[in-house]
This record gives sequence, C-alpha cells and structure tokens, in this order.
Amino acid sequence: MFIGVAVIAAVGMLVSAKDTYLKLLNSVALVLLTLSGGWTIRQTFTQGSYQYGQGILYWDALSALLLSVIVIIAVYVILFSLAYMEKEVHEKKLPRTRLKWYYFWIWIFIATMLLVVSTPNLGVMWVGIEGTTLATTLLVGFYRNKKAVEAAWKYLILCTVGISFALLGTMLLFAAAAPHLGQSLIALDWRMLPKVANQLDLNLVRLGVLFTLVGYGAKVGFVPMHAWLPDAHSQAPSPVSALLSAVLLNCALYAILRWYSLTRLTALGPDFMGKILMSFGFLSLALMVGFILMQKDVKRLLAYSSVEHMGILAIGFGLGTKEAVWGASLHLLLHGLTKANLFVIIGSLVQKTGTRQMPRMRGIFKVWPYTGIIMVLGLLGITGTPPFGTFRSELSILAGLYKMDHPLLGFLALLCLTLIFAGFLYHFLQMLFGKPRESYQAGESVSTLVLAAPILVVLVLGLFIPQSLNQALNQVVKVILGGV
Amino acid sequence: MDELLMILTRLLMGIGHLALILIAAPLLQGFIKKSKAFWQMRQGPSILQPYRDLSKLLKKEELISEHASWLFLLTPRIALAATLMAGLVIPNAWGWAPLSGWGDLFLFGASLGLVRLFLTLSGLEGAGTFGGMGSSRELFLGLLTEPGLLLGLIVLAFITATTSLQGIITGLQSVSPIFIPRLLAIVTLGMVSIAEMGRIPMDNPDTHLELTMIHEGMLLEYSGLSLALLSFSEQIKQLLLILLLAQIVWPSGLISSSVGFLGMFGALCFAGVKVAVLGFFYATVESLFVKRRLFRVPHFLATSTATAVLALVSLWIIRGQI
Amino acid sequence: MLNKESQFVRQLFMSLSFVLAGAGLVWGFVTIQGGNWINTGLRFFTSAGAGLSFSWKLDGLTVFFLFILLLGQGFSSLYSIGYLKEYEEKKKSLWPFYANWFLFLGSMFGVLLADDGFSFLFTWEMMSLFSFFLVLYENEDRQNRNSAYIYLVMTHVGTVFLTAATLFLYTKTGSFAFEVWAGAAPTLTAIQLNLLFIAFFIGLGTKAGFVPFHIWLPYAHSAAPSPVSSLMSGVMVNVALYLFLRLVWLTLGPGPIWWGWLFLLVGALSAIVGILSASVQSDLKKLLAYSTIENVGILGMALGSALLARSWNNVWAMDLALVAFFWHTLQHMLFKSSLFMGAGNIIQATHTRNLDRLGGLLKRMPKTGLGALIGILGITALPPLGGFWGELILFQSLWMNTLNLTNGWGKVILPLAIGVLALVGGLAMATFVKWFGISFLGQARSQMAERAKEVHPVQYITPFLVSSLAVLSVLWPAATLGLINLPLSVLRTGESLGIESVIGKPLIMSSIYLIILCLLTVVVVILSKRGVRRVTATWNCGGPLTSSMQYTATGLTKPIRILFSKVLGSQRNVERDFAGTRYSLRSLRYEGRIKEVYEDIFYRPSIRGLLWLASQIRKLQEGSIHLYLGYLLITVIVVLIVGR
Amino acid sequence: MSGISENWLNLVLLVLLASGLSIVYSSRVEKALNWWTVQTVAVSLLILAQGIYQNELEVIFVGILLLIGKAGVIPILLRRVLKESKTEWVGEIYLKRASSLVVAGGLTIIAYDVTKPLMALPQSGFRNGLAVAIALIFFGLLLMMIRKVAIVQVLGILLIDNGIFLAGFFLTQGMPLLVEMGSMFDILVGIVIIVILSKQMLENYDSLNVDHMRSLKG
Repeated sequence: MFIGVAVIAAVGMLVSAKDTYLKLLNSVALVLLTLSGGWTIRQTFTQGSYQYGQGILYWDALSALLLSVIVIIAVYVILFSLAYMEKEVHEKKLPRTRLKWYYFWIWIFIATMLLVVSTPNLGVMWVGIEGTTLATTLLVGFYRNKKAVEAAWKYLILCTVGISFALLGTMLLFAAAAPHLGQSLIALDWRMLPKVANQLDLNLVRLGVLFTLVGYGAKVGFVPMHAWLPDAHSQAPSPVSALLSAVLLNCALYAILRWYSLTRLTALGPDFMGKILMSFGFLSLALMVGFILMQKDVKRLLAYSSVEHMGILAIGFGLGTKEAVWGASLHLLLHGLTKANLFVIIGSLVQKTGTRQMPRMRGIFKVWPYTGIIMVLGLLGITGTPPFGTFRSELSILAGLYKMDHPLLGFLALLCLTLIFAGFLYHFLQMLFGKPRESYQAGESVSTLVLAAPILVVLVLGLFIPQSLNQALNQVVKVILGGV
Repeated sequence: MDELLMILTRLLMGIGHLALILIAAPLLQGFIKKSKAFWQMRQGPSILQPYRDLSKLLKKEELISEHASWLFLLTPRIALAATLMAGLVIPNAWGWAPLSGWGDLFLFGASLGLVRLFLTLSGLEGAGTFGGMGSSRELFLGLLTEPGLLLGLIVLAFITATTSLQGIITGLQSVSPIFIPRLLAIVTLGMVSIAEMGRIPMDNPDTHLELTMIHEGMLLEYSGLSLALLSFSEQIKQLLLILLLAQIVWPSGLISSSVGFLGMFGALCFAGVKVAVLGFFYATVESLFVKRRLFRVPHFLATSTATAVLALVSLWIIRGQI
Repeated sequence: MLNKESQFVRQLFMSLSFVLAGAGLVWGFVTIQGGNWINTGLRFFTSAGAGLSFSWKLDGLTVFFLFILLLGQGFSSLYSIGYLKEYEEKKKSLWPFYANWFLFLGSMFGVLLADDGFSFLFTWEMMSLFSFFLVLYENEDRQNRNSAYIYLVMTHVGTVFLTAATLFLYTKTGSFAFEVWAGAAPTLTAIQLNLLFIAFFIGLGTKAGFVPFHIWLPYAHSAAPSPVSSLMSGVMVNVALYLFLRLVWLTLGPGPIWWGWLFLLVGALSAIVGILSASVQSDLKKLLAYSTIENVGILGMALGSALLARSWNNVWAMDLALVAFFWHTLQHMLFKSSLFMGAGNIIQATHTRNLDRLGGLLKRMPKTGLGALIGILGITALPPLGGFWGELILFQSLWMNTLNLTNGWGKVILPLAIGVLALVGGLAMATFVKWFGISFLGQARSQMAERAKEVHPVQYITPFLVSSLAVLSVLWPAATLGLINLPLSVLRTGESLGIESVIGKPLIMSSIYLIILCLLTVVVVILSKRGVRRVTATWNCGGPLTSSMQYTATGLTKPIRILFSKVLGSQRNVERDFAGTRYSLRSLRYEGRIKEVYEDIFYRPSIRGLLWLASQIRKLQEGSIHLYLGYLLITVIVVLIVGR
Repeated sequence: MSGISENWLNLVLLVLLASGLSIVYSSRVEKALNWWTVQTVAVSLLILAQGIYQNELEVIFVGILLLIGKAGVIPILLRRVLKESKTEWVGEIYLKRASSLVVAGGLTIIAYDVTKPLMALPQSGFRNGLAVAIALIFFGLLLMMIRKVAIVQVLGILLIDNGIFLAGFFLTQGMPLLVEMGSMFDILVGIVIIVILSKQMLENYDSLNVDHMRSLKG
C-alpha cells in the first residue's frame, strides 16, 4: 500500500512545481506513508510476521526493521529537503521547474526501496535494487555540472555492473531451486527456499552466493567496490546523500542478509558466507582509516565513514553469533539515524558556508552555535562514543568478535575505530573553533535544534534499551540466524 | 600519676639535650677555627670567639631589604627551630635522643631540608643577584646530598635492623668497627656532611667573595639579630653532623643513670673528645684541599652515593644474601 | 556592569555543587557507622536491563576515593565561585562550563561506583569526554585546542587497551561483573594473565600519567581552567589509580612478581622524569602538571612495593605500602589542588603564566602567598606537613621489604628506590622554591606583576581551608588512619594485624613533631623580639639594582638542566655580538629549549608513519573509472577462486 | 536442451564467443556495435528456437521481446548519440587491441575453470554454455576497463547483459516471467538514462571520453 502511496506521490509531484503545492502534497504523502508503514511495522513485530495480498508482500522482523529505518529517515529527510531545496532555488542554484523532477525521483527512489524490503521474492528484490540505482542516478547528477555528471556516470556504471553479477547469482540460485520448487516464482521465495535449503545443489549455490555477494557488495560499498560511493554521496544534493548513506546502503545490505540467512541453512554451512562478509568488512574498516584521516571534503568524509560502518555491520552479521548479530541489527538502525542527521546538518552547513572544503570552514561554534552543538553530537554518535547508542552496538559486535576467538582481530578493529575517531575529532575541531570568516552571516534560530531529533534518539538508546526494542531485535536475530 | 611524671622527666631531659647542643655548638665552631689556624701557623682567635660574635650581632641594628617580605624575618626563626628539631633525633653523649622512634633517621635529613627550603627562599627575597646565585647553588648541592646522606644511614639501618638513630647507635656497639659496610657508610656520611656543613672543598665558609660563596650568598642580606640566629643554627647543624658521625665511628650506647654521676660525666667527656677529634679532622681536610668548581661537586657527591651503594652490596654479599 | 542574572546563576550552580559535596561527605560519615558492608560491598541500581546493563557497587575502597572526589569537588566548586567571575566580565557564556562540570563529576562518580566492565568503560569514556570539553573551554587559544586534542586521542588509545582487556575477560567468563572476573582469574593461563595486566597497565597508566604515556598530561592539565586543573590533577588521576587497585589488585589477583617490579620501576621513572621536567619549566601551571606526574610516580612506587610485599606475603610491609599509598593520595590531592588554585589566582591577577614575568607578589597578594607557601611545604614532602609522613611510611615499607627478602638483587634495588625518592625530594624542593620564590619573592619583573591585586576572597579562603585540612590530618593522624582503614580492610588478603599496631603509634610522632616545631618557633620568635630594624636598599656592590638583575626562573635551575642535559635533552644556543674585540660584548642572545624526549623518540615518528600510510591508501581512489572497474573484475575473480 | 542438438548449440556458442572477442578486438565503435547486435540476435534466436521446440509461449514471448527491445531499439539510440558526439574510435587505454585479446583469452580460461564443478549437472552442454556466458560477462567488464569512450562502456554493460541472458537461458530454461521482464525493463531504462547522461556529458565535456572525468579523487 505505501508503495502505492509513494508511486502516486511521485507522479503527483510532476503536476506542478509550486512551493505550496509541493509542500502540501509531500506532507500528505508523508503522513500516509508514516501511518501505513507504522501500522505494518507494528503488526509485524506483534505477530512476528505480516502479509498483504496472499503474500505478494510479506514482512518479517528483519524487513520490518529495514522498513522502519526507511520510513523514519524518509520522513526526516524529505521534511528537511522541503526547506533545503527552497533555499537552493532561492539562491539560483536550480530553476524552480526542476524541483518537481527532484521530488519525482526521490519518491520513486523511496518506492523502489520499499519494494525491496516488502517483497518475499529474491528476483523481485533484485529488480527493486536495480531500480534504486536507476532512480538515484539522475538525483546524483542533479546539478548537471561536470563533477555531478562524473559522479553519476561512475555510480551508474559500477552499480549496474555489480548488480548484473547479482542477477547472475540469482539465476544460479533459481537453477538450483527449480528442481525442488518448480519453474516458478516460488523458486526464489525466501519463505520457501529454507525448507529445501539442504537439498540445493552445492556448486550452483556456491557460485550464486559468490556472484551475488560481489554484486550487492558493490551496491553496499564494500571495499574495493566502494569507489563510486564517495563521489556519488559528495555530489548529490545533501538530502539525497542522507538517503543514500542512511537507507540505500542498508537496503542493499538487507538483500545480502536475505541470502546470508538462506546460505546458513544450505550444505555450505553457516560460516561460508560469513567469512567472506567478515573479510570484506575488515577490508572496509581498515582502509577507511586512511581516507578519513587525510580527508578535506566534509561530505566525502561522511561518505567514507558510511563505508566504514558498512564494514562494521558486515563484521557483525558475518560473525553470526547471537550478540554480534544483535549488536549489528542495532547498529544498522543507529548508524542510519546518526548518518542521516550528520548529512542533514552538514548539508545545511555547506549551504551556509558555500564550500565543502573543511579547511575553509572555521569557527562554526561562534557563528552558528546550534549547528555546532548538533555537529558535536553527531561526531560523538558516529564515532561510537558513550553515552551514545553506537557505543553499545559496536561494543557488542566487538564482544562477538572476541567470543569467536579473534582477540587480535578485535584489537585491530578497536585500533582502527580509534584512529578513525582521531581523524573525525581533528576535522571537526578544526571546523568548529578558530576564527570564523567574514563572509558568514551569523545568527540562527533555536529551531535548528529540531534537526537533532534522530541523534537524540541515538543518545537515549545509549542510556537504556526499551524492552520492546530489545524483543524486536531478538526477533531480527532469530530471523537471520534461524532462517524464517 | 607516674605516667605524668615519666612525661615530665622526658620533657626535662629533652630540654637538657637541646640546651647542651645550644651551648656546645659555638664552642665546636671556635675549636675548628683554632685548629685551622694551627695548620696555617697562626695563633688564631680564641675558642670562645663565636660566642662573642653572636652576642655582638645580637646588639647590632638590623637592616632589611626594601624588597623583602615577612618571610625574610620568619626564615631565621624557623631555621633555628628546624635545626633544633633535627637535633632532637640525634643521640647525645649518653646515646639518648628525645624524639627517638620509628624511622627518625629520615626525620634528620628532612628537618635539615626544611631549613634549606626557607634559606633558599629568603635568598631570593633580596631581589639581588648574589642571593639568587646562592639559592640556586644551594638547591643544586642539596638535591645531590640527600641521596648520599639517606643511603648512608639506610645501610647502617640494615646493619642494625632498625630505623631509629638511637637504635642504630646502640646496635653498632656490637658490630666490629672494621666491618666493611660500616666503614664504607662512614666514608659516605663523612663526605656528605662536608657538603652539608658547607666546608671546603664544597663551599668556603669564610669567604665573602661573591662569585664563590654558596651558603654565605643566601645570608648576604641578613644582619644583626637575624644573622646571629642563622649563623647560630648553622653552627648547631655542624655540631649535629659531627656528633652523629662521631657516634657512628665510636658509638656510645644508652647509658642509664644507674652508672652514677661520674659515669655520666665520663660519657660526656668521651663524646666531647670524639667530636673534637672529628672537628680537628675536618679542619685538617679544609686546610689540605682547595674549593672545587661548582660542576665538580656532582662527581664528589656521586662518589659518596656510590660508596653507599657499595656498602649496601658488600653488606649483602658478606651476609651471603646475594 | 556585571550581569546580575549570570552572577546569580554562577553562584547558584557552584554553591550547589559545593553543597552537594558537603552533603555527600556528611552522608558518608553517617552511613559508615553501619559498618559491615564496607568489606562485602553494597549493591544498588543494578538494572538487569536489555542487552548490556549497568550495575553499581559501594565498598570501602570506593568510599575512600569517593571521599577524595567529594573533597576535590567541594573545594574546587567553592573556588570557582570566585574564579568564574572573570569569564563573566569577558562576556563568555558559562553554560558549557556548568554542563560539562556536572557531567564530569557525575562520570567520575560513575567510574568509582562501577561494578562491571560495561559500566566502567561507559563512565570511563564519559569521564575523558567531559574533561576534554572542560579543557576545551578556553578554546580561543589554538594551543589549548591542540592540548585538548592530544589529550582525548591519547586517552582513547589507552581505552583501546582497556576495552580489549574487558572484552577478553567478558568472553572468557561470559559476564562483565568484576566478581566473576576475579573468580575466573586463577583459571587463566599465565600468558593471558600477563597480557591482561599489560593491557590494564597501558590503559590506566595513560590516564594516570605514567611515563612514557604521560605526554598529554602537562598540556591538558595546564590548558584547563584552574578549578578544572585542580580536579584533574587532584582527583581524576587518582581515579585511574583506584582502577589499578580494583582491576589489578582485586580482580587479576596476586600475579607474578614482575608486576610489582614494573610498578616500582615505572613509578621511579615517572617520579624522576616528572620532577626533572617540572624543575626546568617556567610555565606556572605546566610545572604543577609535571609535578603531578612525579607524585603519580611515587604512588606507583607505593603500589609496586605493596604488590611485591604481597607476592612475598610480607603482610607488614604490604600494609605499610598501602597506608603510604592512600595517605599520599589524600595529601597530594589537597596540596595539588591548593597549588593550582594559587596558580589560578596569580594568572587572574597578572594575566600571565610565565614565571619570568612575575615576582614580588607576596607583598601584593599576601593571602594567596600564604596559601601557596603552605602548599609547597606539603608538596615538597618536608615535615611537619603530610607529604613527608607519606614518604616516611613508604620508606619504611621499602626498607622492610628489603630486610625480609631472603636474598636476590632485590635487596639492592629496593634501597636504591629509597635513594631515588631522596633525589626526587631534593629536585622537588628546587622546583617549588623556584615556583614560589620567583613568582612571590624579589621584585616584580613586569608591569602586570606590579599592578597585581589580591583576588576575590573566596579564592584565597579556599586554599586556607585545604591547608587547614591538611594540617588537621597530620595533627590528628588517628582520624586519617581510620579513613585509610576502610580501603585497607578491602584490599588486605590473608591474616592482617590491625592498622593501629602497624603504624598507629609511630605516626603519633607526626603530631608531636608538628607541635614541638611550632613551640620552638614561637619560643625563638618571642626571644628575638627586641632589636632595631631599618629598611634599606639591597646591597648590590654599590650599583643601582634593577629587576633584571635577579635570578630568572630559567637561571635558578640552570645547574640542574646542565647536569641532567642528557635526560632532559636540553639544548642551548648563544649568539654573541662583539663590539670590535672579543672582550667587549655588544649584545648577547641566549636561547635554551627542552624537548620532550619521548615525543621525539616514539610519538612523532609513529604519527608520521601513520599519515604516510594514509596518503598511500588514498592513492587507491585516483578517480579513473577504469581502475575501479578493474578492482571489480579482480575482486570477482579472486572471490570465485577463493570461494571454490 | 531437449530441442537443439549438441552441435548446433556449440556452433551458436562459438558464434557468441567469437562475436564477444571481436567486440573486444574491434577498433571502431561502429563495428563493435554491429558485432554486439549480431550477438544479441544470436542470443534471442537461441531463446526463440528453444521456445519453439518446447512450444512454451512464455519463452517465445521473451525471445521476441529480446529481439525487438535489445537488437532493435538500443542500437538505434546509441547510434544517435554516436552521431551527435562524432566519436569514431574506441579510445584504447591501458591495453592495446592485441594484448586485450590475449587477456580476453585468459578470462575465457578462468571462466571455464570456474564452472568446472558444474560438469556433474544433468543438462548436456550446460557447463559449456555457462562458461561462455561468464566469459562474455568478463569480456564486458574488460571492455569497460580498457576503453575510454562512454559508448563502449555501455557496450560493455550490454555485453554483460547478453552473458547473463545466456546464463539464464542455460540455467533456468527461462526465469520466471516477472523477473525476466523486470530485468529487461531495467536494462531499457538504464540505457535511456545512460543516453541522457551521455548527453549531459557532451554538454559539459563536449566529448564522450570518460577519461576526462577524474576530478573526484581521494
């Protein structure tokens, strides 16, 4: 249903580009989205699973988790972009007429992501993910300048290639499943597959898993397929970057998780895929240290930290112990919130200062104290410092790492995290203090603090985890580790 | 009741102890001067000269630097008091120390340290160059002497298995005088106390040549009564060190009043002789050597410390514990 | 002119924090009477929440450090009532200060009360974080920002080790609770145990400021506002030491002997390096920070002696060492905070931290001066004040350790430690004579020093309070021992002889000594009343006396710098400019520099290497899409081949 | 494959492989495009034939769609872009044509090696086909790697796409229709978007040389 909402909204956007109209339509769509989405999520977590239309659409705890991430962040980001894009138009960065295309694509984007998490069919899921690529390409290239086009091109090419690998993998799986489930959609249904998982042909599944992992991995942004990510995230309009970083990556990861939870049941054994995931994760984590330490462009900084966090998630899920997966699921949520918040606040900062180069930003705290405060919160959140929830989740992932008798790896991971922390702290201190430039026009209203909503949630979750959330997470863990 | 009596007698004995020290200090100073004169083939001043000097100073008007603060006047008083405190832990002619207790050998050095602190501070009071110079050098010497002094005493403490000076003296009676660790420790203490007393080759007590003086440099601004107090406390310190050393070389352990008046007097004379001999010895040393440059001093003191360590090692080796 | 409201807020908050501290102390004294939980421990708020949960516990050890913390909080809050006034006059918002102040204190309480690894890590990180913000409070100065940065990064690196150890124990025992760890410790292999110890040592040592992990400390402690400095130096450092007791002594249990030796040696090293660097500083607050390192070193030696005695099960020496440890902890807290307050007063009065621009302040700010004088008497470990008696007991424990050791080179090394302490004492005297003498005595070396005025009464009353407490602790040792007995009863292992018998009697001497000294002084003063006095110029060979003729801070400790030039890595270059002949000098420029040896040997190279590596890594992202596709292809092939 | 005989199958496979190689080898964009069209026709014919033999409407339908959609529409679109941008040569980078052929050969071997474990599977020619498919995919990637012109990179993608279809054909005798349609639709949209992008590229850089675009670094 909310997919419908999204699509209709998207088409509706094309009608007119008047400010009031767009605001109205968007808010209506958001309200509907929140209601239907929220309801679905609630149903899912209370009943364990929930379906719609004879199971054409189907949600279990895992998809509900993703669904909630999408809905929350979509609402947050679109509300922000209403103000943001207005300002862009105001500053003659864009003609007003293109505004409707912006919203059109953004809603299509949301729709495709909703499709990804709502379908029980791996094939359709693939279609959805390819759809997200297509929907976002033009958003990435939205400013149509040299850099934007370059970023869009790289994004499109790399992701399409990756995705086609995923398609190949899906086909291989289909070939393996067809003999048992028949030549039909059922053969790719992740509700059915686990039942026959241990009869599937080993070699086909293995090839399939490998291709899919690389394919979706490119979309998630695992090193070394991550190259498109910083470019796209830094060139896209900030709200879009927020969506890409906080939601899209998670959706791709969700696809991988589906495969993961399936592969655990096949004859390949539980940690065949886990090992590969973990090695990707460590690669991402370790290499990002370099990129983050020496970064100049603030949005690229955030993009790289997204790669890093995807790495952490990969480690967490790849470990496949109960608490590691618990932590990873929590981290997925928290990282989404934190990163969205950071991109939003940094986006507004970039808009204010007119540059993305960190060396050119100085003395933010003096000029825009509230922005400064939110930045500090975001910094602490993203680096996993207490009292923020990310500390909790990262700690339990690391604990899992130790449990699996990788104390050395755990130590290295800790070291990388600390170095990344040092890098972030350095950059943010440079930006926040010092002597502001004359060009800044100081002053901002307290209302800026509203933007801090997500990070505050993260903060609260750091202090204590409500029982309901804990149960939800445990359901997710059960889904991932125990099949359906 | 007799508890109170005990305390009272203790108190009286303590006061007597202090009185003895107060009386003897200038005498020793005079004696040393005399013996130096002997080596220099002079007749020299009378032994009682220090008393006369002090009384003269007491009568004189006192000049105070315009930059000085209340600390300047406080220093001499504290110095005297602290030196006397050091005196309280030194066993006297009868091998008895009023404040003898657990670990008082540390107290001795520390009390002298207290004196040094205030002296060096008031050296800076005058805002002149020489005071600062004196303080700087005194601090330098001080930090080099402390380890030697402490280690030397510690070795003795290990030999006699107690950390109170009185106990050490008593214990040393039963240790052969040529016991090697003991000899080495004595050497250490001898060298260190030269530095503590501010005598050649460390420092020249008689000089007022600005660039060479250390101790005198700090006293430069003092005159009259305060100067009297300071030099008096300096003489006391000297007496204490020599007495301590004497007691270590020829210990005279606790002499109870039961031996009778004669015995007590004998002990006193014995102590006097010991001190005199050591005093003469130091006078001799002072006459034979010349003052060293400041940056030679570390070598000298390092030697003393090294000797202390050597004493320690030899002690354990002899006892077969290493 | 002063904004009334903000003034009210200031007084409100700071007196609130003061009152809270007072209330805490009172509550403590009341509850301690109901004794038995002191050893067993009192649990509360132990929420069995979702996932990782918090749990807190209160026992004798904690109580002692809580006492320290509350004292520190009380005094520094009282002090800041006056101190913060300056910021108001500068129209600098104090809200961040208040917020972080309370959060910092709160997190320190958390660390002390934490009863499991998770709560410990959580609060520990928060403690570093909020102290970091406090250090960052005067962020206008770039120097301060860098100090704060170094501080936080260093602590974080330390925390890496702590986290690693915690997680390791967690995985071994399946629980975060300290008790469980303590129970499981004997089952660990020697290697695991030693690795854990090393991890804890590095992690906590970084916070405590052991050499060579100390480099952040002088920067951070001197960059912070003075009340905060006094809190960090007086209390936070002790929190780290508390954790040594909690995690190493109580949890890992009696380990191999070399742990004790390590503490002893590193302690000695820290003491010497700290005080040496302090002696050649001419920055009012940095000097104090370095002396903090020295005192931490001494505490470390005490711990080491205790550990050694424990593994030689020499109960007597162990108790002595522990008593010395706690005694010195208390004294150091008192004196260091009062000294930092004195420094704060000077800075506010003269707006400079450079000793060479001060002088003659004792006449202009007599009350601050008196407080500082008592402070340096205590910190230089001279009788009659507390600093000395702590060291005396430490001497005793080292001595006893040596005496009871049957054989081995330990019998030589331990006495050498005594020698080291003596040397440190001498250096400390030089350092603080310089600190006090140069700033308070002589004549002013600059305009600012001449125009200095006495500060807000609260700011000199507080040091008086601190000093009087210190005097009290010496005058009434029984009370102090009673306090020390609390943690001791927790730490003691095996049979124990009552603290009274161990040290009660001898320590009476402290009060006797104090009393007699005062009596004698009074007597002397009374006797030497008479006599005529006249104020004149200082004798200067007849020439006029200018302020530049005094010894400078640099000059006063020059001999030390020359003697220890190897250790300090001190460098000098002198530029002479002769007028014609070599004998008449036109101008002379002297420049001396002390370089942080450890920074040059270890820290700078490693950072340089790291950055080099980073720049190499960045080359992966060269911007050519062909390259990226190449990565993709290679990845596919590698994965296919590996996965086969 | 029930219907088509072993030899025919292998012949077609040979054609596909050869055309793939010659796309890699060809020096003009025009030629490469033609080769690709040939290949696509071959693939769709294969699918058609199989559909006809097994007379499954679904499969036939897919085949026709393929013939029209890919072999028809896409080349036209691309040709237009080519005309606008007046690009003629495939800009070689990193590898000249000859050496790229060698690499392609190596990739083919790898593809065969990777698919070795599938020999056991029932269907005859199955492994052979799958190997060729994967080889084609590698070729596409290789082509994108070593050629500058944007259109050639698009060709690379299309080559990969062909490979995947081939794989799909062998693996699944036609995936579920929904998925087939979806993927095909995606490809079409993708191409459209690529065309839009390359227009923008022309506006900004007035050439289709991808190698100009390396300003986003680090």
